[in-house]
Amino acid sequence: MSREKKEAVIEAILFTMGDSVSLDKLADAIDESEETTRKIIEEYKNKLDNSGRGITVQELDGSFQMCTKPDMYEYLIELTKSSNKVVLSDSAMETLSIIAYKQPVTRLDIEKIRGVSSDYAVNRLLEFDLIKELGRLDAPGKPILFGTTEQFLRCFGVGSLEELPQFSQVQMAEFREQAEEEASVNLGI
Amino acid sequence: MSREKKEAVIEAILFTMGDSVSLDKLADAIDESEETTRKIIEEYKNKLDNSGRGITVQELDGSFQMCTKPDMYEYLIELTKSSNKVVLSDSAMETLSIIAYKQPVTRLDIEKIRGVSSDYAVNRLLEFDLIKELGRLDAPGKPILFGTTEQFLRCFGVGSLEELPQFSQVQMAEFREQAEEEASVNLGI
Amino acid sequence: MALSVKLDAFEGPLDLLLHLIEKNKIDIYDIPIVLITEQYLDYIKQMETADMNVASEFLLMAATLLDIKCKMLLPAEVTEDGEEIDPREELVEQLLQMKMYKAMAMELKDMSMDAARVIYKKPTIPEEVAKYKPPVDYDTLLGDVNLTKLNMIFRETLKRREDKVDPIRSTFGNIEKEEIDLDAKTEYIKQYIWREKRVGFTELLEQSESKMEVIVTFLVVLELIKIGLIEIRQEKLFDDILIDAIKDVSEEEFLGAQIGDENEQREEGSGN
Repeated sequence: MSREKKEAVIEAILFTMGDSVSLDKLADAIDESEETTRKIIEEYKNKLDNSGRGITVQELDGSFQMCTKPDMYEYLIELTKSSNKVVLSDSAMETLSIIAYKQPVTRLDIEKIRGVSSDYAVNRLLEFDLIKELGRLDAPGKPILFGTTEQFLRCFGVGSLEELPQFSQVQMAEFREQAEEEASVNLGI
Repeated sequence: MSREKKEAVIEAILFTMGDSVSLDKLADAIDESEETTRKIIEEYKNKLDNSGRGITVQELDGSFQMCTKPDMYEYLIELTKSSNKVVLSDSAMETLSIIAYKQPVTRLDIEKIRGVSSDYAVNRLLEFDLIKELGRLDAPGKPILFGTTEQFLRCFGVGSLEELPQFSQVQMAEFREQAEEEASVNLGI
Repeated sequence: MALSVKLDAFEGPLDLLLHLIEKNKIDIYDIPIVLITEQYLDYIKQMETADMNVASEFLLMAATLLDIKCKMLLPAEVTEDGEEIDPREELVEQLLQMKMYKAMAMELKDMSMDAARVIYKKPTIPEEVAKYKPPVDYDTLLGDVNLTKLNMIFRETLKRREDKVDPIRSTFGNIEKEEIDLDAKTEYIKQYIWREKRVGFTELLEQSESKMEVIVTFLVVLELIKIGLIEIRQEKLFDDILIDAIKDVSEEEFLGAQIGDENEQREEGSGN
């Protein structure tokens, strides 16, 4: 199979499946190593991205999925009426950010940080397929451990957890500075 | 909107819809006459067809639909194949061994031995043509009797069921003794 | 100091505390504990919530603040290295974490807005492909199981059954386990509360015939509070606890609500 054909096969598969397809399956289909397959996909994605096309390929934790480019949105929205917009309450979003950054976490871990029971938020997130059970912690009561899903990556437009914005020590220090500057009123205690 | 962008929008729309989209809808989306839109689509289709791509556009009675090229078929099949590389679970294997040695058996017989419901395992084995229905037992509810198939013999390289390794009454008695010993140790007697 | 913000606006005690700190433009690392405690207590006084769960969370925080206040009046404790322990330390850590995740949540929200502009498509697998059933690969299916191994598996399966028969206890007579059907009990209690609208807890318990049933009744009441169908009040210490059906829940919702759904799902998930 020529290199061109391999790219064509990957295109056909990603188009047909619609959903994300794992690298090993794609590699199997074109009878190549995962490494070479990844290279072919990356090249193909580059081509799509640099030639004014309407579609592209998104990596999701070692899987790949075909999707439209963001700037096509306004032309599509009326026609498709499909939207993967997540509308989450602030408390669900807070809970989600804790799970995203601290996974694997238990309900108790989340509660400790938020200072309130987060059962409702956790259930909503499970419902939206943004988080999933990862297993159970080997501790009394065997509490469930939660982590984020592939749908989470899709909804936030990142290919893997490493791409999430990091909260650095620098930012923490900035926070502190800001707070100190804001402390314009001396409360004298 | 540039000509390139118009093509991109059409691509994005055809991709998202998956289904066929009428010419007038496409023309609306890029704000062009149907005539010009048709030209753009034809040009786009030509590009796809002449550059070794995996997808193409098909006209269907004044509508257009994105689809894979016919020669991609075998690779798509390959993908379904690779997802079917299954291995029998331990519980299915246990169920198979019970059916092999105690046939004809009912689901209830199997459950009594395994101590758990074995419907799923039985169905899997039926699906893989390793066991089959032999008839029904003349008992309340007329339960189905299961036995192994010719495929089973082929898989294990035996000509008939008599060739299955047997185990003796002596061995059975040993099992029982062992179990009794273990149980009394557990109870501290 | 008049605080006009409604308590409902706060997710919990930490949230309220953060609000007070931000409102006063105070550095988190240097919380004037006395002032904040006073404002906080002021707030709690305004609370008109009958929800004991919520109230207790806020009260716990108030107690923590007062505890810190006391410790700050006393000579500072010292660590083994001779460093002074700031009693506010733990609280500061908690507040910072909360602040950090709030910031992250905002960032995630922005990201999700951008990501929502990308559209995916449903699978359009050609029918022939979808229908295609590949021949079973028996080598993979059976793995390394051969005749000898199949025989072994069978023996092990039988042996496991033998193990389960306890030679001592299997000679005992049957001991009947008292079965209380949780679902039936829930159904009964729900119907009862819905009919009466207000029920005394003792009244519910009096209908129990065994210790087990009392426990189950208690659990069902807890669950009903948790899923928001009822609320409980107690006028004063040792009074009967009054159970009220929540007013804005419709009959359908009330009687149709299931308890313990979560557990069932979990069980289904772990089975094969």
